Amino acid sequence: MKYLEDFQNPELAGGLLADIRATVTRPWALMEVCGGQTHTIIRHGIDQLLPKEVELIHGPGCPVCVTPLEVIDRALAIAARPGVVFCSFGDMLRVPGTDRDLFRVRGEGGDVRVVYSPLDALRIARENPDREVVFFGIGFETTAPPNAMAVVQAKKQGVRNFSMLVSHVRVPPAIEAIMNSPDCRVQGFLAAGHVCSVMGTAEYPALAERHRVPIVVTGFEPLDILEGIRRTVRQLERGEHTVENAYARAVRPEGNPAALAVLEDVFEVTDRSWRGIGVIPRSGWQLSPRYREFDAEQRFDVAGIRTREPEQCRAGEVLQGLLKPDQCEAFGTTCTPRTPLGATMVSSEGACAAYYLYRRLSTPGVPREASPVG
Amino acid sequence: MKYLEDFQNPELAGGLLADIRATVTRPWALMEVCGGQTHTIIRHGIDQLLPKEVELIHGPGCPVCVTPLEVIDRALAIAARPGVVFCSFGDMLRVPGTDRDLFRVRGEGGDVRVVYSPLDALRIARENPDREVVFFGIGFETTAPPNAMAVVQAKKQGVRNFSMLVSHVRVPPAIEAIMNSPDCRVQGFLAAGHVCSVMGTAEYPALAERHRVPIVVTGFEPLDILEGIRRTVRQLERGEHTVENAYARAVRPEGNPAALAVLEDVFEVTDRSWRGIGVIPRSGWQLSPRYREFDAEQRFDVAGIRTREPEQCRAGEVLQGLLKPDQCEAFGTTCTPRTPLGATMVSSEGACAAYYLYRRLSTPGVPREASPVG
Amino acid sequence: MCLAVPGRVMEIMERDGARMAVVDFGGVVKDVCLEYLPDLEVGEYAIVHVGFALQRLDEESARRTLDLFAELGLLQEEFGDPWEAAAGGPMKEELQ
Amino acid sequence: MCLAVPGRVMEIMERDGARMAVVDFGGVVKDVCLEYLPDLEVGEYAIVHVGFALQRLDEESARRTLDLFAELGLLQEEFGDPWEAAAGGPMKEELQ
Amino acid sequence: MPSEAPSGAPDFFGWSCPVPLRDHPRVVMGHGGGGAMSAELVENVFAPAFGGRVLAQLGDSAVLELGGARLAFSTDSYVVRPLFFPGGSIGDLAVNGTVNDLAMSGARAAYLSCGFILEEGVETAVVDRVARALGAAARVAGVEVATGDTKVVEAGHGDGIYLNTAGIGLVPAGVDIRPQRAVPGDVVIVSGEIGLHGVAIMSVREGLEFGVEIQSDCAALGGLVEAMLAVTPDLHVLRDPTRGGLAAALNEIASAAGVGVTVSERAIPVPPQVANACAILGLDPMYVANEGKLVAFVPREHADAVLAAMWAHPLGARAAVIGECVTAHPGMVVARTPFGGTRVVDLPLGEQLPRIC
Amino acid sequence: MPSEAPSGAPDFFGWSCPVPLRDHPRVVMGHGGGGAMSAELVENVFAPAFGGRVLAQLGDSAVLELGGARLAFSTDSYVVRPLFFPGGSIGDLAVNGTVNDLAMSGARAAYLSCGFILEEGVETAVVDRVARALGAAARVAGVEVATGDTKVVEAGHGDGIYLNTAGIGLVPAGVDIRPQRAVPGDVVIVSGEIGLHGVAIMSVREGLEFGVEIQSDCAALGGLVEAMLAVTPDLHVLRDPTRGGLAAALNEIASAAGVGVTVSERAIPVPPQVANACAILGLDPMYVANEGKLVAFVPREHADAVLAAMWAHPLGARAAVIGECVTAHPGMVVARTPFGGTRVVDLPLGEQLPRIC
Ligand code: SF4
Ligand code: SF4
Ligand SMILES: [Mg+2]
Ligand SMILES: [Mg+2]
Ligand SMILES: [Mg+2]
Ligand SMILES: [Mg+2]
Ligand SMILES: [Mg+2]
Ligand SMILES: [Mg+2]
Ligand SMILES: [Mg+2]
Ligand SMILES: [Mg+2]
Ligand SMILES: [Mg+2]
Ligand SMILES: [Mg+2]
Repeated sequence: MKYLEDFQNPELAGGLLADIRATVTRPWALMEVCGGQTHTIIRHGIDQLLPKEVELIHGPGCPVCVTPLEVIDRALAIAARPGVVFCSFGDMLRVPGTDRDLFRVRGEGGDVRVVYSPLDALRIARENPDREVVFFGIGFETTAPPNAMAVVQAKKQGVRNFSMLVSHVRVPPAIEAIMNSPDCRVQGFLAAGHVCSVMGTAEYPALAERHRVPIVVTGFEPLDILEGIRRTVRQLERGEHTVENAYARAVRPEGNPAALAVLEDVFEVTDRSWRGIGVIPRSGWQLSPRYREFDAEQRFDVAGIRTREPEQCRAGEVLQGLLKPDQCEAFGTTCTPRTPLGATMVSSEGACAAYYLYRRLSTPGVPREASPVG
Repeated sequence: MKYLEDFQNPELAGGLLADIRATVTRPWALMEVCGGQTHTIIRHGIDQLLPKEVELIHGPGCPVCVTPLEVIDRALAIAARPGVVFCSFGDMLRVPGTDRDLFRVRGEGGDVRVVYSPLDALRIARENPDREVVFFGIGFETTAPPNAMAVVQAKKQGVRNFSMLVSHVRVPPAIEAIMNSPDCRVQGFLAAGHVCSVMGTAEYPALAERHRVPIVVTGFEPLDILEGIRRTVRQLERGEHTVENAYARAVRPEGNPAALAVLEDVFEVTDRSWRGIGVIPRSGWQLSPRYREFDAEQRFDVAGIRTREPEQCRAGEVLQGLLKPDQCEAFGTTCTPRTPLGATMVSSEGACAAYYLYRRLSTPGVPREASPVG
Repeated sequence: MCLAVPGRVMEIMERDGARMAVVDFGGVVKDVCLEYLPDLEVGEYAIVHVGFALQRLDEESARRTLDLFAELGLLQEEFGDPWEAAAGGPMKEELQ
Repeated sequence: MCLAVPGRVMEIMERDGARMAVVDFGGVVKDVCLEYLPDLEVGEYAIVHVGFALQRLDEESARRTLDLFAELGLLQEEFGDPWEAAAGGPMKEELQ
Repeated sequence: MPSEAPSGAPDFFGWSCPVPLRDHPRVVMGHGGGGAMSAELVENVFAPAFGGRVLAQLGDSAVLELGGARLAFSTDSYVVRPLFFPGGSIGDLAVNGTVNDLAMSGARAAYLSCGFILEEGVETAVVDRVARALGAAARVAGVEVATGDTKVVEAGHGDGIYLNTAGIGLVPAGVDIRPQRAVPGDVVIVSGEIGLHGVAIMSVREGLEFGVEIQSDCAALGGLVEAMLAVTPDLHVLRDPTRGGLAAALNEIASAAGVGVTVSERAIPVPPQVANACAILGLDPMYVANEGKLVAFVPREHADAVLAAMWAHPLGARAAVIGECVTAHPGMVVARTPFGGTRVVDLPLGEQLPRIC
Repeated sequence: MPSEAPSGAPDFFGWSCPVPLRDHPRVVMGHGGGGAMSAELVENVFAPAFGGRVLAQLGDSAVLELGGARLAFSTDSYVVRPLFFPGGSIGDLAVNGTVNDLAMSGARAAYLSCGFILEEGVETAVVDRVARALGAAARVAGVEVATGDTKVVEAGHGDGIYLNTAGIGLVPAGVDIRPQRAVPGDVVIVSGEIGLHGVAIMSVREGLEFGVEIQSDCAALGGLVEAMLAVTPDLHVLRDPTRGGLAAALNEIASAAGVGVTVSERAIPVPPQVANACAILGLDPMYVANEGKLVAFVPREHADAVLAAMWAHPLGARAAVIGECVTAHPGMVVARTPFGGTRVVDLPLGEQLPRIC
């Protein structure tokens, strides 16, 4: 489609690559924050085209990967209740909780439905007044406004059987936390373009300044990624650390004011635990008191569920770029995409899952996951 | 099984038939009151064995046949409601209401279940506290005590989501009505043995005396029927009209006192309409005020449903022995077992259905209802 | 109407506050409610309808009735074979 | 994260009290909520995520970016073919 | 099937789409009961839609030519509940049902296909048990599962496991067994006691549970048929009286061949527990399903020898002559009762239900 | 399928019943997705239970000998929702799916069986429409519906209509087409644009509705395969990339033959609407189902002629070479991206779901 294919055109990649190659003089470690960007990089093999000096570290920008285990377990507990219709984006169905996933809950009789939009969950609630309909409200700042709107509409329409299990996270505190990590190797960031479409770029200059790190707002298509890399490398080579917008067609400095107003109304900032990383202060949103009645955690009294990550899993270090997945002992043995220990092995853009595929490619001895279907 | 096969033994029929043949001197019209007896007669071809002087008229003793159209329509209306589990004996599922039957309601999404016993319906109610479970309480005095017990237990156990759509009928008022019909040809009755097992025989002497008609309490196996006929013919030939008990192994004069006490408690006598016949005074039971809370008609407000029989259907005359089914214009044309107009064409022991089969046998030109299954 | 069959009580118990029995119908065993025949005992026969025992079956009376039928059979010879005289269906021959 | 794609507004309407649009994504048409871009007009492009238009797409800016990429392409000749220099996967030949 | 209704009589076969089932805008259970309503669906919907020359045979299986071989081909879906019952499981049924349909054309089943429709949430251990039962039954029947398929439907749809099998087998030379070949004079044989499968299933059906010391007769009849064919290849009709029971099987044959069928009720082997269960539930054993029995229409001159061969086979030990094929009352089945009366044994309408009266 | 896992590596194939699916005590949707989980079910449950020599071939259809003829035999159940979709219906699928599985053995389908599982309450007019679609598709495909069966399940079970078809066809002499025959050097051809069926179905799926001007590619491929066989009987592998899409088909072949497969993404024909629908939903067109496409592994020396023959057939007009069979990375499929990078195209795990990220 227009403005999508244009930025997937391999004919135009040559100039960008050439410019990067011409610019780079020494090794740089960049982090693409967003899982969508990771997906593009792997899907198109972008990393294989870059000069060896440019290393890409996959960031924690995938809600599937970072939704904390205890929130997953709460989701599973709610979804398993009779009388509940549990609605979720498709991504979350295979994410393992402590002992099962949403697929398994559905197999055991839970009414779990995949929706495309939070408004679909609201419609299901209107159509099933005798059921409690719970929407799994996960995601970054891009998904938060749509989810917030579902709650606003539920209130406006008086849909009392609708509620949301909220686990929204915010990108800037995560960048801050990564940079504060003593082992941090990241020297430049490709910021998540769609997050910035909503939030604008006001939060970044202070970050860039404080950590003396270039931050380039980057889109999601292959050429966008290359342009983000090109601009970051150029800053690094020049010793600069400013905020640049390489995704100007969709990002304005002020973001989307209408969305920001609704976020302000519906949510309030809270500390949030990131799966495999730990608690990051002020890194999440929860429903504000004005909308607390739609909070599924309260309605179903699951707030008490506390869990621990499997000790073997080192996804936190992986997500922070401190460890390569194949340096994890569980990798490829007890932890595979079929039996993931950490969320980074689940998501198609998770760093561990990506490495698993590649190691299999370079190491033919590793067994296939399965064999032909009859 | 013992005491069943014994009374199905064809070796013992010869003496009974010989005695009837030896006794009879002129034509007699007897009515077997109960549809179960009709079933035995047709199933075993008893009527074909009798001397031509003995004519059997099939009585109205089949609850499937006589449950009034408006009650069926109320059942259909209740069964079609969301949230209702409608439980019925299997017999009633194919009985046509004004425009459909319970099978059709089930096909359209109603939760209609066949139960073997009214206690099964009560169990379903206990197991589904969030559904309204309605039991279709039809039948004569034999079925009334079991159905009454379900209501008693529901009250005792506090099962508030259980109710009963009651259409119980009583045999003696029907016999009275038949005898009062100006065209009545019936000269003797085989009374319904199982009804008498419960009710005893106290109601019959007055009837026999008033109408100067022999009444012989008769069982349901082939030999029982023959014995009932034998005793009735003997009385008729002798000019007697007393009440005899030809089913002494299961009928005592006092009936079942425990059952009578519960019937007295749970039900009260009411006028009731018999399908195809019309209203017979004091011929039915409804829930007494003590159990009115379990009355499905009240709970679902369907008492207002009033209907009219198809005008073509002359089942009333058939049921009273005034008309042979094949004298009905609709017989075999617009009315067949597949597309019954009256209940007598539905029930396997209904007079019209029975005639339909036999006319087909004697008239090979009448088409089959269907052809082979792939 | 009123399909009811004789069965023999094998076992008596209490369930959901009601008196119940396991009843044998010639090799077929079903649970039956005894609320209407509370003094029915193991070994006795009763007439059962839609899961309820409704009347004790009097075995003595049953035997007397069957005896009567057998006696009547003796009369048969005096009046000839009623099978011959029967109206008869469309099938005349008896098979096998 | 945050799969969002550009689509063109074809039609605007009101549903359940919310401003909605029919949006064309290159031959694929879907209903989209406009509550966050209430002044979006028919013919304009927007970035859409989980059924919501989140930001107007600036066509002029898009064109400028693509022009820049094309310009950079001209530099390529000076520095040689980057395909040659790429790390390369296990497959070397290009098919067809 | 051409309509033969005399003018003036109601014309049940002259309906036309798009309102094929005059009286049934929606499918009801009876359409699957193996009786008149099932037949109407085939007659009015499937036969016209498929227009097949072979389907029009309407037998248990189709006999067709392929690559010079004469093959029998048949399919059935299995939706029985519960999945496991006294004497078998849906896995056994899925093998034996299809093997038997092939055997009813005189063919020995060679290969089966097997399609599982699984409901999300069914225990894999249950799937495994069913699969192993199916595999074991196939080995007993001497048939190979050659190809398969699995689909999963969302929880709340399906019913744990539905199974479909299709089977192919070779029809021996000189064998031509089909319902249309029944002729007056044929002797009607049933291979053993009837009603066992249906009663076994009912005994474990939810809400109807009763104890009964019988098991489903579920078995593969290929060997029995081979033993019968060894006597003479000229068997006229074989039919396994499954859904709709003996009554449906006899009616279908009478109707297909345009002959009358008379049976003696006394001659039909009904085990006492089946008779008693039927007495309690208000059912007629002739309408109750079997899964390891066949009914055969055999030329009178071969009847004794065929019967002897059946008696010599474990699955035919209680075989009995139950009636004959007559010219009277064409298309109808008439039973002579033990009392010497007669009754029409009608094609069942839909499914059999427990009655109270 | 023997396990070939090196010692020390996890052994996915050494599980034993009664806990065959280590991690799945219950069936989940993924077991029907045509990917790794479906394969595990076959591997760990069905294959051991049935123990068939033929089933072990694990192809689209089994090739077997019967009465001197070489037959292909295949089955599939169809549980698609909705029953009618742009470009077809469950009736069309039931014919074309099975006809195509036979065609993938080089066989021209001759006869189909057809089993309907109807849900009580489904409109008879709907059954009729499906039956007529099925009949019409059979006539187009030149296959005869030879035998059938109908079952009805209670309302609330089933899902309107489930269908099963099994098919048989003759395999021409000299033809031996199966996944195991892929060898390095083979050219990989796809017969046309991919993803049309899956996107057409998704466009009308409840809760996902979108408008798109494409239709399912549902079609019978028997004629196309005949045209290809006319060039050379020595086609190595044919596969219809249905559930799991091109990715599953290529992985299955790579795995069965122990060869590597490389494809060029640029060469794979993806219609723009399919690409765009996938972009919106976060799907990869290579994993989306097709119902009228095939992928062929053809010896290099015949590739041009086969491709020309495909172009001359209406169902192969947009056929394209998309890759080749290699000795590197055995058992794996690797795609070269338009940017010149590479990526592993993995066997899908279960069903594809719309993603947000
Ligand atoms: S390989 Fe598995 S266990 Fe190790 S870090 Fe990754 S997800 Fe965690
Ligand atoms: S034949 Fe039909 S219409 Fe006539 S009386 Fe009997 S049931 Fe009524
Ligand atoms: Mg059969
Ligand atoms: Mg069959
Ligand atoms: Mg069969
Ligand atoms: Mg398949
Ligand atoms: Mg179910
Ligand atoms: Mg295939
Ligand atoms: Mg197949
Ligand atoms: Mg297939
Ligand atoms: Mg069948
Ligand atoms: Mg359903």
